Amino acid sequence: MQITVEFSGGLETAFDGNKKHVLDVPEGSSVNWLLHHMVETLMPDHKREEGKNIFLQDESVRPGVLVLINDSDWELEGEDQYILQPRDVIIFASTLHGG
Amino acid sequence: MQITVEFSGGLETAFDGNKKHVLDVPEGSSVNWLLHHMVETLMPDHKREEGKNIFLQDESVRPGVLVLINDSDWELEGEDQYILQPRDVIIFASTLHGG
Amino acid sequence: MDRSDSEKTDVLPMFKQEYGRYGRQMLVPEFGISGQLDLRSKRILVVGAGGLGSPAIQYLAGAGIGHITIIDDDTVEESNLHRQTIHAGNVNVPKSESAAEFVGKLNPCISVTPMVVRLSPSNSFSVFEGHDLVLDCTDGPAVRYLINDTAVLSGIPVVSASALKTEGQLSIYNYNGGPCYRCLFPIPPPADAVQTCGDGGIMGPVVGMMGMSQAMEAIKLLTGVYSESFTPFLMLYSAYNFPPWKSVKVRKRQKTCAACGDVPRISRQLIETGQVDYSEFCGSPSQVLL
Amino acid sequence: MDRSDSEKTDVLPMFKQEYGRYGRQMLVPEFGISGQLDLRSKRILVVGAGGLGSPAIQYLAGAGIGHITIIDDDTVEESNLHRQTIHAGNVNVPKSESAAEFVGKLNPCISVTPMVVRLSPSNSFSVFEGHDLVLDCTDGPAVRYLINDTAVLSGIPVVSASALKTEGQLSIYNYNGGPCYRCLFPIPPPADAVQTCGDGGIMGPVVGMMGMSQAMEAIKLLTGVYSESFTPFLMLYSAYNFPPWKSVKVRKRQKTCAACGDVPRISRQLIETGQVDYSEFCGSPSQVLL
Ligand SMILES: [Zn+2]
Ligand SMILES: [Zn+2]
Repeated sequence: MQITVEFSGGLETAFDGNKKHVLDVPEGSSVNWLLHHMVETLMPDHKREEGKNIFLQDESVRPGVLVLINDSDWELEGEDQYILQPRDVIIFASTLHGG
Repeated sequence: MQITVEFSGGLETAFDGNKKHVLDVPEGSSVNWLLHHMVETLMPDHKREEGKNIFLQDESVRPGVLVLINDSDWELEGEDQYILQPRDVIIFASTLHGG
Repeated sequence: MDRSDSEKTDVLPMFKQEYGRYGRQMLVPEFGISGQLDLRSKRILVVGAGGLGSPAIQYLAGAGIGHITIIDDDTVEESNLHRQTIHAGNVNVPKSESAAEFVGKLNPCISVTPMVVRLSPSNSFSVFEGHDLVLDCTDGPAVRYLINDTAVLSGIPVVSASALKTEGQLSIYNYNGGPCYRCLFPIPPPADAVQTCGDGGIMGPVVGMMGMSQAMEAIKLLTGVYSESFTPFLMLYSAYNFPPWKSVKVRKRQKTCAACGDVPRISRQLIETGQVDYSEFCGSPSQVLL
Repeated sequence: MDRSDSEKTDVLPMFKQEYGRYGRQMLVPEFGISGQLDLRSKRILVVGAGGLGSPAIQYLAGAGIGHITIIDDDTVEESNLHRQTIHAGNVNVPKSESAAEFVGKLNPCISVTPMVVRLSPSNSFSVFEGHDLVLDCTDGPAVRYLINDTAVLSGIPVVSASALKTEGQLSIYNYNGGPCYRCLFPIPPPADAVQTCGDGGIMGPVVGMMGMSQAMEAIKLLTGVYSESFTPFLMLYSAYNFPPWKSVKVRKRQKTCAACGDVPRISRQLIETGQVDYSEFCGSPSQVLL
């Protein structure tokens, strides 16, 4: 099934620089699974180590990153245990501090 | 089946003042059918005559109103011949001129 | 601009002072030095220094558009100030001169020309001449059709916005295969369906948001963001709704359009000789010209 | 304000001049005269007179917030002006004084206090005191946590925005069952993930849009729009994306929050005695306090 992953707040720099990806994922996959799948498939080999440190910490998203599942905070949807549904849109938003 | 109708640009004043309505409509209904259905069911009796003049002209939407079907101009979707699908969102946007 | 200690050499495409002034936006990858050089070479016409023009002019001047022409024949009133902050302290001053004064203070590196006249069918072509982009910051349908038609016939794109009460709209017209105002609205609205900000009311930040969006879209357009491919759109803002913003795709250029279609029915001569009656054609509910 | 010909009588709740000045927004049904009276009685604190504060202050002053306090210890530089248009002509002037000067010119009917100091753990509580709302218009994570914690402990809501490069974010914190900043971001980001507008770059209208949205949300909050029911949200803006705006629902107040939770671990005393180390805690990637 297909889902869409989007980056906000500059997090695409941890990956290949694209702000939007359409991914084929197995049914029944959790968001936790997705996090690691993204590290393995969306990061260029030569910057995976660095990118992983920007994206993850202690096996979840790093502090300052919000995960938004279909326009809702993942905290409202079961956090990383949420089971992905077809056509879900998952946004990874890094909080900004500038002004 | 259910569809959502929204008003923008003040067009809700031609109806009951609410900017958003969830409607039950028969399968196979066209947008043209919807226009007349809205006049009959969403306008209070005492202001139907006046409201209809604000909303329609020559049996279509009056000049200055854009019809947006799921975030696309209806001109891209077959105009008033478009057949409504479940969970469609139809926006009626009256163009604004102020500044 | 004080150029005494900021010599533009043959090597540098800008004066040193400009590198300092624009450094923060040149750091942005989507913009960069090339974006700055683009803006520096461009001339923009802002029609209306009211609620839309006030923020648009501030941010376009700040960004370093090479030249800004501001046309408005209105005079600042106290009731304008909640949304036309560029005119602070300038009650009774012509709006175009007040806005130009602000531009001069904000950014002496660019040039600005105020015109205290009303845009009309007899002057619109000469006013538009020599500009790369027009911002429609006006307050009424008749002048919006005039701006559209003049822009189409002059080959100039338009970033157009409008606002009323708690809502606003924005589109780009006459650009890269996209529609003109008449493609979307071939028939003027009935006069009784039209309200200006004066009679319908307006929240300051609502019209401010739309003018700010005009500045952003103007910068994008002038730096070539839409030059390769452009999907025509309409942005809708409704301050008291959730979500407040919606962006929708709209039709492309219409072959049947009276202004930009394959067989246009509007010409410079018809406009200048008063045969396209902009002052009247929005005046009655049933009257339709062209 | 010249009150010589504008007597406020026992019958009228405002001076005559205010009816003229604010007439256009009082016409808006969602706002009305009651909205104006609400704003008139309110005191707002704007922390930071930079890219966010510049438009926010202009439109809040225009709208007639009774009192505005502006705190910023920075001085205007030429490189600020592309996005901090309120400081036009005021290079080298303290930003809070420059902004207050603009407010005075724009709207003599309200009062404004500039504070040329840096918000710090030792002064934040006294600075916040007596205000109905705080606007977080700052440029860095440490001060954002300080503003949050002081606001929570003072019982004051915060309209918070941020921007970088082509993107912006906005939320309301500590209001009507909604989260505070720490509810959403309990652990500060690693320092190497943080960029300010100075080092990362910023487009003027991007940060302008966010400051403008802060003004709009502040007006809504202060006039009671969210008082009956409030669904916490985050607005995301990305100027070069389509659609540029997204609005998402976020978590409510978290019982486990160090600041606003059921068993708070942060107190005024801990802050004022320097035991919540705001200057350091964003300083290293792995360091986490509280
Ligand atoms: Zn056309
Ligand atoms: Zn909290």
